[in-house]
Amino acid sequence: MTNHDTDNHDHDHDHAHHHRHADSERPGHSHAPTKPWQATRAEAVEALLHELGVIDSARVDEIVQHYEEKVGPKTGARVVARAWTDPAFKQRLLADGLAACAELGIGGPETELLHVVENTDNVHNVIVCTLCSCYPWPVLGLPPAWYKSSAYRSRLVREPRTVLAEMGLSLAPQVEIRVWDSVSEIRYLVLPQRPAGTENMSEDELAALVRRNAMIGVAKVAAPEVPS
Amino acid sequence: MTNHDTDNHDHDHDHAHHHRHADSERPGHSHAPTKPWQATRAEAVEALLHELGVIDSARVDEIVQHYEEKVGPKTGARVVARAWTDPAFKQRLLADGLAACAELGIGGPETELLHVVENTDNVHNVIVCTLCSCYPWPVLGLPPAWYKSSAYRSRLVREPRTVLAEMGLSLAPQVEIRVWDSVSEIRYLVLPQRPAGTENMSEDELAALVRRNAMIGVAKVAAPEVPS
Amino acid sequence: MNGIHDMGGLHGFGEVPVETDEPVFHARWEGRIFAMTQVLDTTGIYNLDEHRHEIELMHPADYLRDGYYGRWLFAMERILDRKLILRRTEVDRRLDEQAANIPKFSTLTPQRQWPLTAQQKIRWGAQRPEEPITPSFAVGDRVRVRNLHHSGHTRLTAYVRGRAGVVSKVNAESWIYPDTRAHNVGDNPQAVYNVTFDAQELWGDAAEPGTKINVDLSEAYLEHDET
Amino acid sequence: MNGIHDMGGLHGFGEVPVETDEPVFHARWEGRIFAMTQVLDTTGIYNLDEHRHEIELMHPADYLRDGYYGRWLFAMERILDRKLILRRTEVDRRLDEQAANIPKFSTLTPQRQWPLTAQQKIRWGAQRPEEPITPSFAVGDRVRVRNLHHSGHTRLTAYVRGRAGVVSKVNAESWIYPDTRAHNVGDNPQAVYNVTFDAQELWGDAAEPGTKINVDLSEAYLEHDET
Repeated sequence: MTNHDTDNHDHDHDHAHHHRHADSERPGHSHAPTKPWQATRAEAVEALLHELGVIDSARVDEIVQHYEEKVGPKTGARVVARAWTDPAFKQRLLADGLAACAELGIGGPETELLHVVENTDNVHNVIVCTLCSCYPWPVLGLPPAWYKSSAYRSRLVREPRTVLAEMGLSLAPQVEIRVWDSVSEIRYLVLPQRPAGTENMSEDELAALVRRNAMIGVAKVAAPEVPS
Repeated sequence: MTNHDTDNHDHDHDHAHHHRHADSERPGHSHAPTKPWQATRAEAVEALLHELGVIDSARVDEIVQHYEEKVGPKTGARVVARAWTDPAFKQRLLADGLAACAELGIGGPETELLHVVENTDNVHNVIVCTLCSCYPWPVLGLPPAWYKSSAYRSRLVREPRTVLAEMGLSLAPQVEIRVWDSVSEIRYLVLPQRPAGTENMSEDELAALVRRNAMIGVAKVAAPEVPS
Repeated sequence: MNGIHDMGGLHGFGEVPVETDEPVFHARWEGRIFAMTQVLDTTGIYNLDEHRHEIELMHPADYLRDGYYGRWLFAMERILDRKLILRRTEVDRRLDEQAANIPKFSTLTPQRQWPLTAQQKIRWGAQRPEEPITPSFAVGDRVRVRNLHHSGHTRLTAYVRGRAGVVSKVNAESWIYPDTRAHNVGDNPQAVYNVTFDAQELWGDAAEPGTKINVDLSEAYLEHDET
Repeated sequence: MNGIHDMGGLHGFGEVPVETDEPVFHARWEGRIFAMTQVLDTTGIYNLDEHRHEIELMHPADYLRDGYYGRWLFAMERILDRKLILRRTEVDRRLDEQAANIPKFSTLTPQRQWPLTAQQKIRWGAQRPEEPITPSFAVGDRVRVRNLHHSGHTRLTAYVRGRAGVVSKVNAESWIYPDTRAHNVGDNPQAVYNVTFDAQELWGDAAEPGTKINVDLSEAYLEHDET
């Protein structure tokens, strides 16, 4: 049963199977590492579209680079750290997430409206998209594989407390869990709680504490380690 | 998209795929006909179970032969022809299908209770099992592949009129369709309408007219061809 | 459980694939798996609902790919392994030895749960006439299907959950409750009803006119309709 | 459509697979497909909902097997073929020629729907602020989700159909209606609401205590709750 559930990337054509063993009985079946068929077809499609002038491969390069290098959870961490340190900004952020992000020069495709949902002592928020894998790209970059997995998409809305515990976040029973299934064009960002012991940290130091999973809602922001 | 939908038998391990073409780019991938992995494993399991005394392969032979040669739609056709020609039997059949079948020496595993549902000018019945593929084995033999297909299981309860029309049975709008989803241990047999022009036929002649699909409810019994 | 096997109402599977002159089995192994399962059904190793649930526990991608008898093979191997009758490792070793053309196969180790004692044997059929029950609903009663979503085996199809229908037949026989028997936690004998649903109740505006859907449902799946 | 993509509430997929030190793309082709899709999104060839629906139209077995960017590749090829921009036969021929080490590839035939005229271009985003609408529901209204089962694209997840909740936010912006835009039969701008459901309402006894599920739903998916 292996890695079906990853359900995200680079599956072999006749990928992992509970009867995989039986392959060894199949004459003429090689296990030599080969280029995945998706790579072969993707290259052909790109070459043809470029030749036709439908796309420009240089532009494709730029976009890949943008998402690999320029945008990612660090962007969201800046937003969170600002909200922690600037109450007026936080108010604007909760009122209109996209406008507040624009103040920091943050914005881009796939996010026409951004709702920022705030964690408190009594309420924990967590984001999912059961239908595809909608995610606030301009703020968090592209989603991790687990966010796109069938397991996360199917389970979070039915048993969020169990899923969060499995992922390492055990919440007290009195904490209400609010799951946001972002199936329309509204995107969500969780504003995590600022951990204790960070009173004297700068905005940049705070931003360095904020990880992707806390902004999706499957983790808390860990308190900084106390130097011993 | 080829033959996914058959969803029933003898699938190749990395079976038909919309990107099948890309296989030709895979070095070392042979298309020589090979024994399916299921056959290899099934043989090993049988051999081991026989060695352990859990099963007796001779008994397995007998059961295969029974379902290949002894039981099938002809059994159900006898029941239908008897009901058409013997009103008292028909009454008993509709009241208690299993007891009436037992009168004809018909019975066996996987059918603990049999409801016979009668087609009329105004009502057409059709059988499905959306959860697995329950079917009255002792009366009709083993189900055809299409009965076990994902397409039939998923669609019949939602759009029976469309499915029946696709399968060649267009029903007038005023005919009520009753779908029986046999998800419990009760099995169903459709008693089709006796076709016109069969008034002088014997029970055996009538039985020869009755085909499996009419007893599932995806066809009517065709009137005998008039000799020209 | 909510699984891919619960297909009623799904789109996306295309036309019903009808084959002409279809054989009973499409390959020898299909007949062997079918018949072996029939024999195993009589041994007391497992019950019908356990077998069905084992199939449901397949990964959805495997379920859709392996075909009808491929699923039976999967369930057979898993049950025999789990019940310590024939271990998966033993099957794998045999296949390895065959592939290597070993002249004599390894001896099977003697420790296994076989043969079963009379006490260990699990009863098969679903009717329990020796435990008479009184049904709570009568023909004509309007019932609503409970919105059950437990993770175990069930015969409560998703497409009728929460929906209202009318009891059209009371099978007053005492039937086992699949949701518990599949996990060997009790037969819980109870009535099974046939409930008739208007297509409109199930499918809304997408319903075909003049169609009714009849589903056999255990008493525990139903409640009196209060609306 | 009722499809495997509509996964909310399904069992059977196991634990959430968490990877450490995960790259943005796991293979070069994933990045190319992602970025090519971003470019194509701006060409006016198709809209967002068409793209999503094309993925939903994959056979469920392929959907589960091909992975996230494999689905995007599938959708890209199908849309380009259907819209006469790049035919599947052209891609196949190129692959054949590559496999055969042909020194010079065949010339692409000139007949195709490219470039698009301004009139042919399809608009992308979902907000239509220039078409102001008045929402029918207000915060606090109790609404019931309609039991819709049409065969086309929808963002109405199956697990909330027929269920009652409370409007927690009114996104009074004028948003396109995905169910019609996906088929290019109209934007039908309307309000989108965030509706809060008690877990118990969705999952019955299987619900986890103290959990609420919030779902964004178009006005056409909702009606006033009459119970």
